[in-house]
Amino acid sequence: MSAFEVRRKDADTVSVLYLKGYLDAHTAPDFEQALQNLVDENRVCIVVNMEELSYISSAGLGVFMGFIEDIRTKGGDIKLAELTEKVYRVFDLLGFPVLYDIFEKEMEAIEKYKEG
Amino acid sequence: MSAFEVRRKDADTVSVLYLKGYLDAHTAPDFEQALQNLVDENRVCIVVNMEELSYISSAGLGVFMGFIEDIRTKGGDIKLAELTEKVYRVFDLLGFPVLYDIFEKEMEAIEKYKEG
Amino acid sequence: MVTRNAEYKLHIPSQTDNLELIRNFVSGVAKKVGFGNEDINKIELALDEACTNVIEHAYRDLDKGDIDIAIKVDYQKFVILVTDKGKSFPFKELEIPDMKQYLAELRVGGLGVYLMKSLMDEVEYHSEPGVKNEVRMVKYFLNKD
Amino acid sequence: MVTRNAEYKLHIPSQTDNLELIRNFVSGVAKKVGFGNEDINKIELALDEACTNVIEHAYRDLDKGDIDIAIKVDYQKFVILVTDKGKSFPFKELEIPDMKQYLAELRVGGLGVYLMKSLMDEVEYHSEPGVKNEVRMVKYFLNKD
Ligand SMILES: Nc1ncnc2c1ncn2[C@@H]1O[C@H](COP(=O)(O)OP(=O)(O)O)[C@@H](O)[C@H]1O
Ligand SMILES: Nc1ncnc2c1ncn2[C@@H]1O[C@H](COP(=O)(O)OP(=O)(O)O)[C@@H](O)[C@H]1O
Repeated sequence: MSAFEVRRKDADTVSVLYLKGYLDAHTAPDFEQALQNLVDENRVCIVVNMEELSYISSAGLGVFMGFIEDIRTKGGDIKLAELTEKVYRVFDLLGFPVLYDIFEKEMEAIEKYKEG
Repeated sequence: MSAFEVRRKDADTVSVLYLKGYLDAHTAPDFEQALQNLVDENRVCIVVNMEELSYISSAGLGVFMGFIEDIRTKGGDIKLAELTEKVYRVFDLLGFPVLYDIFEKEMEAIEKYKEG
Repeated sequence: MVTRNAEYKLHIPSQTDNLELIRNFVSGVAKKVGFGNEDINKIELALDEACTNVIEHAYRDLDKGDIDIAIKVDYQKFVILVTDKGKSFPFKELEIPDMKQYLAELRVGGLGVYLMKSLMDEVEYHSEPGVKNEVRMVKYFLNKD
Repeated sequence: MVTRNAEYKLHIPSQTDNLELIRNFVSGVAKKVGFGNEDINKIELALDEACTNVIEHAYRDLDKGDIDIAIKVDYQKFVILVTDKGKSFPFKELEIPDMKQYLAELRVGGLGVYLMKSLMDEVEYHSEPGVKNEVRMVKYFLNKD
């Protein structure tokens, strides 16, 4: 079954995670593992590309909240890019745009890291 | 709701019906109506293009059977084109290829009318 | 990992515009328990035919009715029970068409039960007249996992 | 034509890998009764959250359990009842997070009930301890049809 997939692309110091499908309580552990791997490798400048993510529940949002403090302490960040309107609405409903940088294009998020 | 759609294109003496979506007991009356309209206009050289038909049940097959005799008596035919594998399997299971000309391409079905 | 040994049930009004929901339900469960696409399509069509018959025949003269669909999965098989509280019919006396003759005579209708029997490994009908009627269809897991 | 005044029920094992089936069920019914995409998405997410809580909290210490979902539709409203036979909890005492503070403190978890309340018009919880627990969520039809 492939209700959810995470792919990863490392570009210089930035790592991009591509989420695809449904991010719910069943699939959140896969996303968690992908973030944990990045942290373990000390790759903490992270962009999460959600262009192909069709659904997110609080279990998925919880993964972001579970890592953000540790990653920022380590000098990194989780930036979000290419959210569909449906997924953005969930982030927005909870006020997440206050806490996370959200970009229309993946490239913009990557550039942001390069700027400093 | 648009679980099923029939579009029609008249090309010379041949009429093509494009079926899209799910053809079941709920939507079969729409297909029936489209065929009835053609018969009423005496346009009996018919090609049914099923490229975008994702599902057919016996209610849909029944529509073909309900018109074929009348249409052939009137000198016309119902030819089938561009079936997906899934839909073809249902026609095949019931032996329909014995009774109906089935073509890979719509163009081939149209040509067949021109030849004969 | 595929989870078997479970029961899924759907209770739904007897209307043709619910057939899509019914198909989505059964194909979702069939996918989850590990059937491939070809089997999923067969199961989906067989259940559509069984429910269409309930809607069009068992509840024909009634304004309203409900269909109960139960899927029972164990390690060997996928069992679907379709229950209605409408009119019963003599399933065993039903004449199953010979398709060659059927097509030669340009007959119409009467393919539903034939399809169900072609698509599934077992199809049975039980009726307690005035109480409930039940279609039972089985698909075995073969060479799977 | 939109049909209202009907009941749809789904009975399903309490497992996170059934959430997709649950979402497909409710969004199919919500679409059928005429909700627009935005409302369909809200209803789908609210039910996912309610069921996730049943799976992760009510049945936490149990090997197995079932979830019963009933959708009752009338001309005014769309009511979802989620019933479990697991552990109950003091819903009324639940502290609903202030999101500003929540985000400032980088808290984790505890957003499910908040979401349910934000997405639906009414959310209630009733428990008969040892018998069953029930979450009741309502969405009204407004300016529709
Ligand atoms: N569930 C049912 N309840 C009552 N009668 C049924 C049922 N299923 C089938 N029948 C009867 O058996 C006949 C054959 O059914 P079927 O093979 O499905 O073809 P069709 O529905 O197209 O007539 C029907 O015409 C109907 O008289
Ligand atoms: N259906 C339920 N059964 C038992 N306990 C529940 C249920 N729903 C919620 N809870 C309790 O309420 C708390 C808050 O739930 P919620 O807001 O959904 O956040 P989360 O599930 O992420 O903790 C849960 O941690 C749990 O203790």
